[in-house]
Amino acid sequence: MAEQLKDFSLLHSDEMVLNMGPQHPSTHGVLRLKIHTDGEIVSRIEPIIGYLHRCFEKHCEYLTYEQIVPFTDRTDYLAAMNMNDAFAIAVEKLLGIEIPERVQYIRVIMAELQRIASHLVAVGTFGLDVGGITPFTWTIRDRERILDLFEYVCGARLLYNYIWVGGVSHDLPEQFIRRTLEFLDYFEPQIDEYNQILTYNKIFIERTADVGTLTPEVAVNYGCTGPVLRGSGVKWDLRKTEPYAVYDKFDFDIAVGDGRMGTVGDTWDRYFVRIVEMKESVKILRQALAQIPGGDVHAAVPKKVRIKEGSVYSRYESARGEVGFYIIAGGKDKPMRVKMRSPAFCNLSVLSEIAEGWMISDVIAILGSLDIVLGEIDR
Amino acid sequence: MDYTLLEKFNKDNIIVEKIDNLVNWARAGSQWYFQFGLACCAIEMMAAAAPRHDLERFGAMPRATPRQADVMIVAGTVSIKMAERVKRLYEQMAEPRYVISMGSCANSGGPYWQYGYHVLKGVDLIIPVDIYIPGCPPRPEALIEGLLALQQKIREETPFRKKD
Amino acid sequence: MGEYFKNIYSGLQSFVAGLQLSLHHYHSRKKLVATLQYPHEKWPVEERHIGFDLQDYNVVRSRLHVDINDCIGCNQCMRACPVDCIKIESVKPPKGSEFDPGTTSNGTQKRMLVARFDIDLTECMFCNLCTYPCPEDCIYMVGGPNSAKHQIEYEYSQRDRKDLIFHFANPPEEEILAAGGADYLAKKKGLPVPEKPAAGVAAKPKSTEPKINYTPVNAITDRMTRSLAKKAFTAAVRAGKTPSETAASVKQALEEAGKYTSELDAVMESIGKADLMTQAVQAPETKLTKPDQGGLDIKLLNDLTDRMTRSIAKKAFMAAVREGKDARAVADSIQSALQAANKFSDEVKSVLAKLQSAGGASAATESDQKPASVALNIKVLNGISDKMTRGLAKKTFMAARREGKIPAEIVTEVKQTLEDAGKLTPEYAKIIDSLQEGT
Amino acid sequence: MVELFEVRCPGCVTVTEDGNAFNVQAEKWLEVAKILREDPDLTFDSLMCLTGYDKGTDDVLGVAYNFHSMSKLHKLEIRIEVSRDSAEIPSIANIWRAADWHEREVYDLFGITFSGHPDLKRILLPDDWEGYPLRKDYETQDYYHDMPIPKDKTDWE
Amino acid sequence: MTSVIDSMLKLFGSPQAAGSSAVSLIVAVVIAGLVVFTIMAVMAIVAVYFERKVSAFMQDRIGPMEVGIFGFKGGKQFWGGIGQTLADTVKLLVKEDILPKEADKKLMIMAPFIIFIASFLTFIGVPLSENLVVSDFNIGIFYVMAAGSIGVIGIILAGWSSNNKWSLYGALRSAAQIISYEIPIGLSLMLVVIVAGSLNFGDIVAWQAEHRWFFIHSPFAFVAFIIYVIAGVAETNRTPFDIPEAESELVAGWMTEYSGFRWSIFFMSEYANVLIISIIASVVFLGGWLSPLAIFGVHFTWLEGPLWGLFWIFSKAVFFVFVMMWFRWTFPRLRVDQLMYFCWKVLIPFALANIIFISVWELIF
Repeated sequence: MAEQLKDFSLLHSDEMVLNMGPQHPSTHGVLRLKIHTDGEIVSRIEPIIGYLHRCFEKHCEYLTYEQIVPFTDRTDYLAAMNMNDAFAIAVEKLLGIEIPERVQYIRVIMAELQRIASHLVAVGTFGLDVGGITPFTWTIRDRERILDLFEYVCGARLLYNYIWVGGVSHDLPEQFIRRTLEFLDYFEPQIDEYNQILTYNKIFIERTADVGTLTPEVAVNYGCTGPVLRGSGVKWDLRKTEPYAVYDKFDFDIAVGDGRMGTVGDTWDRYFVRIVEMKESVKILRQALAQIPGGDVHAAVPKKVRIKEGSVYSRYESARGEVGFYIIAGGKDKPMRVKMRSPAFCNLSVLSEIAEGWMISDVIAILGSLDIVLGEIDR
Repeated sequence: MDYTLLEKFNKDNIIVEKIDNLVNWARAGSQWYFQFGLACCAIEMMAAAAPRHDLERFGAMPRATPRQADVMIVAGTVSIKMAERVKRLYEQMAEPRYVISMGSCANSGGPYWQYGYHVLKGVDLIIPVDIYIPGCPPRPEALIEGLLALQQKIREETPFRKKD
Repeated sequence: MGEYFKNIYSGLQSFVAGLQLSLHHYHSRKKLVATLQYPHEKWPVEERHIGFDLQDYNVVRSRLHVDINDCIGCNQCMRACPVDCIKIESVKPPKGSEFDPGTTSNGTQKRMLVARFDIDLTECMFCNLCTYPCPEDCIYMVGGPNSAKHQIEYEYSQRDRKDLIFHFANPPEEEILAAGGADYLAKKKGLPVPEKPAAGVAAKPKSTEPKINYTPVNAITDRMTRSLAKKAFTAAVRAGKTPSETAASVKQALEEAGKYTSELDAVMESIGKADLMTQAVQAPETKLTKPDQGGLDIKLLNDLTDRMTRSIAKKAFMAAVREGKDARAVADSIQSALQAANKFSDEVKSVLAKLQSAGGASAATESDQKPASVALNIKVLNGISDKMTRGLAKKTFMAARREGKIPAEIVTEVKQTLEDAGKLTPEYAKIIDSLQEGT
Repeated sequence: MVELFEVRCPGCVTVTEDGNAFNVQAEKWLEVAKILREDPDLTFDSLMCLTGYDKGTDDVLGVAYNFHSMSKLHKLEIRIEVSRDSAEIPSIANIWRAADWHEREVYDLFGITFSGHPDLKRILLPDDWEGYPLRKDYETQDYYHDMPIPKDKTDWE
Repeated sequence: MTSVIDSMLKLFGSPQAAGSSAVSLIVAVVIAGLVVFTIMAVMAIVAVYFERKVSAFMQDRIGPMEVGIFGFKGGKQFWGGIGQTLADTVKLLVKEDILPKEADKKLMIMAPFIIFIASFLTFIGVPLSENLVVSDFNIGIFYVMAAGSIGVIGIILAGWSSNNKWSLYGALRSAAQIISYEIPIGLSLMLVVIVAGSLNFGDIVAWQAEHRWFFIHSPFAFVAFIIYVIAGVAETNRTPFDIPEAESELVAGWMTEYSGFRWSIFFMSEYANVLIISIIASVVFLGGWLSPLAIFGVHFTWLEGPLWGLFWIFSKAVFFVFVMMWFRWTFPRLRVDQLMYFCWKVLIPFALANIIFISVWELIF
């Protein structure tokens, strides 16, 4: 018995491959993480995607421009209004048509409401990943009120097909502005409630500060955009640096991670950037609702969108980052190729870089802070 | 169509029920649904579990493991790569298991039926489905109505009588 | 050390703040609970003021509804639908017939009878694109501003997927016949068109007349020239010209349009030689890849109720047909495929029997060059207890039978594979031998 | 911009006909990429988007790169066209890490192999999928792991 | 403090008669066992319903409403759905109970019963009222601590035998957690023993009757009380220490492979542990069956009887259970190494220092 224990090579402890499968409560949808761990420490992560590949780009080859709009909703189903807006702006740039002022204002209002709704889900599910179940229910409760507003305007709760090429499908109902202001007054104190229960909670700070720090160079190199990039201290927001629609008329500032609770660019910063961005969106909404002009909404909606040829790449700041549409016109009313550059696709590719060396529960926290949506990654 | 059990108990409040009704009532009353969010319908399923449309009122508690779940709500598009996983997870569920196909994508491939080369045209090609909920995505109320329809279907079952 | 205690103090402070907040939610629940108890309180509920009043919604996304007597059958919604889930078939009454399809609610005179208006709500993506182009506003989503006609309707989940296909137009058969849709009705019922001239209806179904043979003209590649050539070709044939005259008139028409190129000469003589009319239409063969299969038709598999069995059966059917096997071999391969997926039920057996009898008629005539491949009974192999060996044996058995080997060869081959897999026990060998006698 | 390239590497960059992009031959691409990255007054440090396209007419597959410089705030689009059957482009994954996954996706959907890529395998589709879906001449396979792909609409057509 | 079993033995005839004593002993033990089992079952059912309602109200929604007798009654009435947990248990009883093929069948079957036996044994030592304790040990606290720690074996068994990576992770994590948090519990209970001078629950409560309740006896006793509560929460795997069955990470920890009746046994013994921890806390620190008015020297005779003792113990225990649920729905989850750091670097040093200070305090006063 004694000599058997002498050579400890018997007790070889090699790495264990843990399969956080496509069905897992905290992978925000159908993402599979192949994790090589020894004990709790993670040595290598390989995200495997493609479980929700719905052939969006193949559909774009067969459908006309108006018919693609509802399909863009279904890519990023948590920020569907932003996707509609991004696609509409890209096609309008290709068509070269002028959009009436009122439509631009309506699109900014819808985009900012959608950004708040998307950040609410991001904050809620991040709380769920870290263990706090109550903030999740509170954020979804407040998000229901935004969904009521969207339903009031275009009938649908989640996937709207509201922003068309050249305009919007319906004008704002007359009670809309009053109800949105009502919502904004209700919503601002709620953000402080989230801060009280989650953001400044010691255990939450303990779990997220200094975890998975993303340096600005790596972020830019991997093409990360949106709250993930701003969390690392890079002051880059398309609404400010490359203003489209009427964003240059409003004054708001870009929320940037400043390493308040730990180093710059850690999980807490990426989370806190979203909280501050919600406050900024409320500021934009108040200004937009005050200055909205009158006018006909269907003025610039073309009867039939026909584009001879040409190609365009247009960028848009959605809730998760920079959504780009590269469209090559196909001669008649159908595009030849539509490529959607998805922000979550690049943000996820950073996971294998920043999550190595941490423990499994941290991988979950880091993944939650990246706020990915699988519909947009797999397209 | 009276959904809740309230009316049933009010009429004859002496609880003398055959063993079938008791088991059916228990199974209908506590449908622990298997968190199987795939795409946009998963967000509406989350909204259904959230404060405004509270699924917990019907005793539906989300369970993360297939072993402890009774109802598998397939919410979203089942892609071909995901289909084998769906089938394996279904087989891992404990026996009196039900499947609700939520949304057009799970019903029959939905908007992706024509050119979706990577989309499975309807989840009933791989697992037997009990209730189809139309909608893209269906409202949370539609999901609750689907759960109630499943409750009705469970009540009609006869688990203990021989299948003659 | 100070930092250690400060750390603990700030931690305690944040805990107390969190606890106090959730206690506040617990106590003032009467005010803060935001639940709409669905089966009892429907959306939106004025009293709890969670939603808004139904009337002032712009539009509502729920179930599609069609007021069929307003529909003029213009197919605008079918074209607008990105998912093609609307299928409309309308019957155009012939010129002089006195059939009056009626007028719509806002007064436009309808010119055709909409015989079929199906919306497949399992494919619909509820994007509302079909309601905008409709001239009569007869297709809309139920509820919302038009709630006067219909309350909001999102509670229609079904147990069977077929009930989710809404058939909005089902006119009685007499009305379709009155509108001159005899051949449409026949096609829908899947009967061969010519045999059933509907009793009592004078109109002669036009479809049996000899039709103009366009094949030579279709050889022209460029679309523009082809349509021009076709127009000239039909005009010439209608005028009863001989083939060479039609060729000349087509050539002349193309030259005027400046489309005539040298490579069209080949087309011109082909028109000259070919006969202009196709003979009367023969009995429509089934649209199967291999016409020589006779009555063997995939449609017979449709009455398998369970979707999964049907899809497996069809897969095996197509595979067997692609190898050009006769009806019985096809039925056998379907049966073994279903058994492997243990989906084989007596209902399937009856369908397969029908399939064999339909195919049997042609199979008998076909010379049976393969030695009568005795229908070896695969069930005998079920006697093998161990699952692995049974699967292996069955696989080799099917493969061998598919190549049409004679029973003796099949038996040896099965035994051979079990041997080299080291699974052949004397007891299994006996079962496999019994395969031969026990056929 | 064009004259700067003439100085650095003659004869490898031509302006496309619609004027807003550059055509580069596949062989010279690595060289041009290094210039784009290191050149002080270019510094294209972020790759915005990498798109594969198939014009469908002549048998040519193309890849369009969109670059952007965070510091200089100017943008650039580069297109590379390769023949359909021998589609081979040098990979820039080790210059811009963002290209890593995008190139895998273009390989997955178009079949353009990127030589020098760290691990080039399918990213979206399952590994044993035949064919490259976004090519114009792609027709869907009937069965994948005996699951029917085209919709069997026989019972309610 | 006479125990139930001794009183029953006297009931069934004198203990000297050799023949009858064996039979009556068995009968007495069986009856006591059944009584304890029903208490645990009823407690589990009520606790699950209570927990779902409390969690719902803290999350601005209403818990189970539709199942059971008092259903929907208009807008503001929230306490419906009584039969919900009954429906859950009946459903779990008739659910298929899967044992995976590669799993180690025998161990997997044994694991739930070991955990159940652990909480069952501790119930025997725990007093419910003045003279209502199943069997009165003069080493009360020591026995309860020992019996409580058997549960760890069951957890590791369950995690290992279900042959699933997740459950292995969950089992090892929870084993580390429970074992390391038993030390602070032991130390804080030892403070009480030092001061009260005896291990028997009855004597401790008697001591508290003369002096003040233990948790306000001295500042260090209050610190011991806080340490006990925190360690108690960790002992029963509840948030913020619920790492083993962390839904978001380990799917369901060591219970992943269990379904149906076996899983309900885990569920029941978890809630039984919660009850045990809160009853011990109320007995040892909050003066068990003494009525709170005693602190202010007000003695109502009609408030002193054994039945009232039962009422006071249970109200204090329910308060502790509510506090544990309150923690669960407010705090996020700690990481495993933070959990260990908190136990070894914070709780245990405090507890040791406490022992020294309290003994000094006893010398002075």
